[in-house]
Amino acid sequence: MTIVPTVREVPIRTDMDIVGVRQAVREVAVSVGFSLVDQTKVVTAASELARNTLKHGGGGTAEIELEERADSTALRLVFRDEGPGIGDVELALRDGYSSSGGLGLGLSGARRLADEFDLRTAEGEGTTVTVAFVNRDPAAR
Amino acid sequence: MTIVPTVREVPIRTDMDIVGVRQAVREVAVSVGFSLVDQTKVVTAASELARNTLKHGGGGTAEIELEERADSTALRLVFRDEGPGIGDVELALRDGYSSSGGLGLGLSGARRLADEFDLRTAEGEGTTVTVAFVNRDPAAR
Amino acid sequence: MTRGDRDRSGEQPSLPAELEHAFRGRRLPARVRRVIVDELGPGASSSDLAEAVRALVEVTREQDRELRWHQSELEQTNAGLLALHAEIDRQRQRNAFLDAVSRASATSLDGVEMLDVVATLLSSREFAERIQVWKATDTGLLCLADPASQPDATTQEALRTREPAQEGAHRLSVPLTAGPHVLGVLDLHRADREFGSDDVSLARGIADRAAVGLRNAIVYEREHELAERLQHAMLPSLTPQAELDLAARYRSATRGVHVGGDWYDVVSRPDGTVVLTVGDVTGHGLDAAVVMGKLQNALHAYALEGHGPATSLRLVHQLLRGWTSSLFATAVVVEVEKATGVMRWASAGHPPPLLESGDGHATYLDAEHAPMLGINFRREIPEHKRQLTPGSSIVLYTDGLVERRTSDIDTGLDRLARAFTGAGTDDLDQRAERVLHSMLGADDHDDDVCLLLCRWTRSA
Amino acid sequence: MTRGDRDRSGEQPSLPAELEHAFRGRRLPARVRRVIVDELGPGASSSDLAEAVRALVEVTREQDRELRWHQSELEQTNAGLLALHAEIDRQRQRNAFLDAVSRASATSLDGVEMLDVVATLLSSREFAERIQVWKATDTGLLCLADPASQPDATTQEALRTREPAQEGAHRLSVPLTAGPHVLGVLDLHRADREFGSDDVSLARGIADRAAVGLRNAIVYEREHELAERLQHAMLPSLTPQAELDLAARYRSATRGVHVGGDWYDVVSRPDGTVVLTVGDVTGHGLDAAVVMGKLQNALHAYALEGHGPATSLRLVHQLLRGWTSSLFATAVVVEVEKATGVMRWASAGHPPPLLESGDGHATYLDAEHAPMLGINFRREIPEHKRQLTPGSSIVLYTDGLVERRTSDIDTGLDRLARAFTGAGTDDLDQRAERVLHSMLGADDHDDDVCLLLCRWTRSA
Ligand SMILES: [Mn+2]
Ligand SMILES: [Mn+2]
Ligand SMILES: [Mn+2]
Ligand SMILES: [Mn+2]
Repeated sequence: MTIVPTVREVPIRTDMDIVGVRQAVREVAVSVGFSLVDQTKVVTAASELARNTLKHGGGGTAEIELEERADSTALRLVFRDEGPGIGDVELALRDGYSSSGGLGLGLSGARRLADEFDLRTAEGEGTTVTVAFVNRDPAAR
Repeated sequence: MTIVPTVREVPIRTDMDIVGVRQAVREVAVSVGFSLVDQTKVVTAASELARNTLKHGGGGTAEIELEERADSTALRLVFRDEGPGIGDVELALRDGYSSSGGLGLGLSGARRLADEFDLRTAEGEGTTVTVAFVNRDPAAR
Repeated sequence: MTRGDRDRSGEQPSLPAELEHAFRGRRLPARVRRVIVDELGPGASSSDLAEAVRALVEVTREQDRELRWHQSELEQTNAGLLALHAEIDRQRQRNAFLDAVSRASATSLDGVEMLDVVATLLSSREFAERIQVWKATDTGLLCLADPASQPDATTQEALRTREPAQEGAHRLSVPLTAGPHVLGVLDLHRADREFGSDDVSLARGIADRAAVGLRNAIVYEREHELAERLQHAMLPSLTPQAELDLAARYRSATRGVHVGGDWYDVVSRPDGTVVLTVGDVTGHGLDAAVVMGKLQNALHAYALEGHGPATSLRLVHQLLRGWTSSLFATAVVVEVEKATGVMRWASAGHPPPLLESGDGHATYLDAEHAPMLGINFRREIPEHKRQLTPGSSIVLYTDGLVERRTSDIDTGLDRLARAFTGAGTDDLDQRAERVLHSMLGADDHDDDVCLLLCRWTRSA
Repeated sequence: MTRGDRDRSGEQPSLPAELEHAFRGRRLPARVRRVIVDELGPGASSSDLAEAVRALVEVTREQDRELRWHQSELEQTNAGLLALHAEIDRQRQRNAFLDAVSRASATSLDGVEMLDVVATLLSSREFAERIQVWKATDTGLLCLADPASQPDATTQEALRTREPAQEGAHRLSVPLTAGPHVLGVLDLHRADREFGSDDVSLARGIADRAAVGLRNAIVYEREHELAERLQHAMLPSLTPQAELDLAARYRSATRGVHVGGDWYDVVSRPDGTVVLTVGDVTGHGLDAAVVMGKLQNALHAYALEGHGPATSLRLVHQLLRGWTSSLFATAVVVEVEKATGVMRWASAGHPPPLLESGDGHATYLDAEHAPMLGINFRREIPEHKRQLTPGSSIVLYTDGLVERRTSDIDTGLDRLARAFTGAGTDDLDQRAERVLHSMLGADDHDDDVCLLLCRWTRSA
């Protein structure tokens, strides 16, 4: 098993914490060499998921982790809340963009951006969303 | 000749005016039915050009115009300053992204995003940048 | 209207209320709150300090507005980014789809097969529920899957205008164009979803790719057909004979290169004898066909010159031995004197002729024969003689008719004898058809098949 | 580290300084400034109001930091958006480039031509400065543009591994694979710029597209060659004759379908006469070739049977009239008695034979002849007779040899006579080559060409 150290944990309590999550995630993404396009992808997803944690989970935490893999580095973000949980997961993940062009949930957008996506939730038991972004080592490209 | 009414004129004096330009441009883009992707394109270009006007031109104005064409609507943005002008236009327009991946000038980025681009400048005589974004009428697509 | 704007409107709130707002969310000592209410509230003296605080509150209010603007911009930009990525994704899927269409269009140089793969792809990707492909021919549009059906007005419009044509929202026809030529029309039908402008442009992209594949298939087919018909031209057309009925059939292998090395030939000598030859050069393809042409012609010439079956075969064998080619051939030569019904024959490694007497009894003429032509042998080729009874039929054929991978040759020979005697007709052409049908059926056969029937009709 | 973070670090500044900072850029009454300095500055009494102002300043400071964070985020996101659009643009250009390669790969079913178009595209788009295409053959890799050159280790590696191979940063070899087959290798050379990982993956995409085109070209060429060689097989190979030298040449039209309707034939009768026939069915392509095959065979058979030139032509004419085909043919039949040198000939609309006497004098045998075969005529076909002098040569040919769009037929006939008499050799095969060379040169000719030379060597 690869050791996955938690680089940072950021609380999500107010609107302002969203920008805090963005900054923290951006710093870590820059530190492991993500391109500008990829940084923006990671930060955008983080921002959407943080807003989700705040709005639908009533606040929680964002953990930023790094995992060294064979030819790549994965940046993993774990968003946890102890809110009401998601009843209809399928509905929550439905893509608001490709179908109607209107505003969809940040959840489906984040899932599209991430290389890996995991959602654990149950009614009354809070929600944990994990996304990972993989940055291939330049040498291995 | 098509009449091109100036919808709004926004002064660019401080950092805060950049966000003001963004908002004004976004409102007009929404009002003529630009899609979310296109709105973001227009606003991003406006933001870069406003920053340019502020930083390299020492401030100026942004005019927002609308032009009705046969099958489309064009949103035109004119950024004017009375700064030192651009000496080496070619250098200023060089694409910082596609060549090195580093930060290029907003000018080349805005040119890429816009459907039409015009740059008038001379050393000591200020700079006027005009960009237009065309929104085809849904019926004509 | 943004939240910042909303703040600007309405009545100016009291200073304590504004301060309260600015402090919202922050723990503030109770006495500080009191000071605010007491010293800055309504009725309090308007000190310079209060003025300073008021200015300060103005600052926080402005900052607050700016902050909200930024928040809003960031949110909007985020949404725009998500939408852009969704758009990129859609574009990527579209490109991948078109790539798949390109690959499907290059799967085969058989036009029908290729268009079938494309149509299956389109329906499996749910681009359309029902797909009909029309091929432009000299006489108009032809539906390959259903030759009886006729193109409707929309299909015709796409052909004529070279532009996509729509009939309602669920039916789209796109022309298949390659350069200046319209090769056909692709009809797309949907059950429920409508064809939007994006779908029409995607359909154009699909049609362009399919048309490239179709053009290649057409060019190939034209050339391929040419090769087949040329080979056909190398085989003789039978000229009607008095006292002798003749019928012949040639079927190329339905798999692989459609040019083979089998032949049949009939030579009429001025003296009233007729020579029948059937042969099979090993292998398929060009080399076999070329050798076949030469052997057939040589055998024809020797037979015409008057040589008997064994001598003709011997001469051809020597000819073949002299060539550098490493191909071999089996052949059978049968000579019939029309006046007497005397039959002479010789075989070099060829399956035995079938002889049906006038009374419907059939036997294989399985007499001694030489090895294959081209193999190193020096002994004489045995020649056999037999008196035909009036109404007798001779059946010559190549192994492709009787050999199957799934059964042994004896089974094949039995089947042939039964098929020929049980054909239920006296017409030789019909018998040939029926024999082919019962021996080959509709299945693919992987060897060429040659069949030559001859009946001596002279009554004794 | 962001600006917000920087604000947090360092010493706590004085309250007036902070207020000053918060008010920066705002016009503030002078007395308000004074109040701030006097009542809240160092040494001022710490009143509750000062505490409230301090809290308020804390708010503005915090807001300021948040504002800067947002500004920074917005800037970064903007930069990210620009970079994303640049990336999309690059991707779009890449796709457009690959589409252009696909189109170039479908331009032609002539492999050499097609690969040339692809190579030109690659160099015009500056993907590589020098491009070399290798085609896999049974004996190894062949460079079409330069058959003498040999593949190097990198090219061989790409062929063997079926993966891109690099030699340094300026040289890349990619295999051209279609399904399970490696059809060739594409060598790319750059002068200055290096091949990066993106370039390698783009080169793969290019090679995949070019390989599809190459595969189609190979399949087409195989089939096309087949048609040509089959037609060749329909023409006889000349068998050496005592007392008679023979040479023949056939050149397909270099434009259009490479199957024609010209033929030549030589028939040796047992009685020692030899019959030469040359003919030309109107048109080109399959139908002409099929009719050609039948006419040639029929004429062969009639000649062999012993019929003279006029009768043979008459019989073939009747045959052709009986077919449903609407094609016509010109033909000339020449009969030579090897023992006596007596020559008989007849022509049906064919260009006149050229006769060179043993002393090098050449004349066209422009005697009366019949209309084209197949045309409705009933009069007798005139037959002519002439005594050959020993060493005389007869030149038979089809119109493709002498007719040019740019000059009249007499000019062509004159040129042929000069070319034949001035060939400067007695060897008939060499004379045939030289005649073809001086009549056709290296130019394209748009009609098939047939040439049959015969010299009577018998000394009187
Ligand atoms: Mn065969
Ligand atoms: Mn066979
Ligand atoms: Mn011809
Ligand atoms: Mn001709």
